[in-house]
Amino acid sequence: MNLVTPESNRYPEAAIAPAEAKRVLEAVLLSARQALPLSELRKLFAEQIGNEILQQLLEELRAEWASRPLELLAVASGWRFRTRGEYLPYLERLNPEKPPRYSRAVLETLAIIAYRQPVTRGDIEDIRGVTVASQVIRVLEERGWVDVVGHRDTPGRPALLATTRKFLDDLGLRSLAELPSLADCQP
Amino acid sequence: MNLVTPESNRYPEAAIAPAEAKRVLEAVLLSARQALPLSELRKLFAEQIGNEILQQLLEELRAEWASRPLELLAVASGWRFRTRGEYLPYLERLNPEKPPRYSRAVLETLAIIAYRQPVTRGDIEDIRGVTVASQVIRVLEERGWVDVVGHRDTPGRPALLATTRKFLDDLGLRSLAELPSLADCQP
Amino acid sequence: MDPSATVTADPWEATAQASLVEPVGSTPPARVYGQPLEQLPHDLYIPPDAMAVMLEAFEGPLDLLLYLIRKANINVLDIPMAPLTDQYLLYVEAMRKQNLELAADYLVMAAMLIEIKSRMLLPRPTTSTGEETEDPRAELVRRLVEYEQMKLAAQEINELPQAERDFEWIEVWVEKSLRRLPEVTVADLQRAWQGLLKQARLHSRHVLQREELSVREHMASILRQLRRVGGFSEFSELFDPAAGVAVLVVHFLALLELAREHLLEMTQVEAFAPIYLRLRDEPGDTGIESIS
Repeated sequence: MNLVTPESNRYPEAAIAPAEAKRVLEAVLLSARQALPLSELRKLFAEQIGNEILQQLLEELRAEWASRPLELLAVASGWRFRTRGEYLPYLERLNPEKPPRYSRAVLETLAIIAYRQPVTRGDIEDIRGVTVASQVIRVLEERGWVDVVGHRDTPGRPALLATTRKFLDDLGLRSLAELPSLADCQP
Repeated sequence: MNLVTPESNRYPEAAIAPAEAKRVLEAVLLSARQALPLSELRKLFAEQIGNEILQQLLEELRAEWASRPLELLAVASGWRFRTRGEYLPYLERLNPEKPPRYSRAVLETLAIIAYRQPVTRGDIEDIRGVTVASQVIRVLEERGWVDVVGHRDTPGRPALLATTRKFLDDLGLRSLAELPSLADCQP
Repeated sequence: MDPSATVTADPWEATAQASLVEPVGSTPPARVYGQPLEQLPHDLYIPPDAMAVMLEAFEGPLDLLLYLIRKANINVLDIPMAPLTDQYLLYVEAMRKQNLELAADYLVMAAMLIEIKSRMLLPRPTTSTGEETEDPRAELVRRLVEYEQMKLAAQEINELPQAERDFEWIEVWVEKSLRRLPEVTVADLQRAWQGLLKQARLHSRHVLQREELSVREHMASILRQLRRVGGFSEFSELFDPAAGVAVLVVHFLALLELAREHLLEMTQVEAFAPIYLRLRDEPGDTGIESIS
């Protein structure tokens, strides 16, 4: 066996062949239940591989997976594999748990913002006849469906809420004009 | 009004190329929480791919992984990826807590339940010639390898014990028929 | 002979001088397949100090009997009951002398062995049809064989690769935030709105027509646009002539509505001079809210 391989030049101090080290990293990262920091990964090789080479091996591994259904990520707490987002719909098909639903409060608030925008929280409360919990607005803001487009020039300068482009996109609408007409549902 | 919701856009097309179907299988099997039987896997493709082709794709996938650190395995509850044995020493370096090894009492009790099921505790005691401590049965029940499948219609209505599917899964077996055959213990 | 003199560290190691075997040897020497039975106890002798270890080592009387039989290379189908029983009793006696709490199972087996041994001494009775009754050892043999099978099977099962011990199942991380969110359809919104109407809390002014809705949409987008440019813009910059007359009209109506609702200010120094629009709520500082 030729010991002076390009690999052994690139990874001088590694006692384990780089290709094999990469397989070990792959096996360990695929079976880990949480992200693994470099300090943990170094233990795999009895500290024989330094951070720099480890990082390089991980980058190579990431590249190897670039067109595969998992991605290798460096997150805050270390490295871990993650299933690519585009495969989630398939996973969901296997777990046909009841799809989560928004509460009536959220849906009504969203309807009011959609049809009456821009509106303040006060406007929503007037229409619904009840106080609107901050949580309700926050759910819609976090979903990226609603945001603050200004402030009404009245005492307290309440925020004016409107629906976003993402709201239209997610509901498959080209514009608000495509929302169902309300003419046929008047009392 | 546009009736096409983003969800229906996101959903996979029924007519899927075999290469892509294999990537879907790979993604799903790598991220599933348990082994997946063919009946579940068929749901991924809206029942558009039959068992035979599915089986073929899985065999191809298994072959693709033949020289990689995971192996795709068919066990009692279906298909699942697992780490190859040779990587265990590395995994142990990260998690030096040795899994408990079972005592002979536990292993013999397990063997009797596996080969003679369904059996009562009395049956096990008859075969082993000693009292079976409750602890021994409990260890196996807590591991999820053994459970009560009924009661014998004799005085005291003793519980009938049998091995579970998890037992087969955890040992990488598809059925009880794959258990090692019993030795011929005549002279 | 003093048994303690032969104590060894390894309980499985026996010595030829083992005195405990003497009583057996002193009985008319039995021969099993040509081997004098004295051979059997060699592995049998258990130094008293090792007794506790032995108790752990054997899984019970059947395990002990199997050990005795296999070590002596005895045919399990033709067990010499007398020496086997004697060996077994010596073992049990030794345990008792050590004041070890003797498992009842060992005593039950002792009784069974003695019973079989004594039945072996009697002429075997014949049944009414003239056939010989079953060998008194048959039941013991059956149990020994079955136990040995299970003992070996347990070893084999233990050698199979075991989840968690010998391998890990793969369960790659699926990001929670990517998990499904509630789905909302336009029908849901319509229903929610209808629900509000049914509560009769809406005045007629709240009931909107499609045209009004367009105006509302443009109101929001103008606010956003102004925000993006710092809350201040020239009137003409808010209009895209390419959008068509209908859109321009709606856009203009939205501007007027915003002005009417005091959401923006329109200023013009003199006729035909540029018209400037200013958000009423933006005293200069922008960028507090992130507008995408």
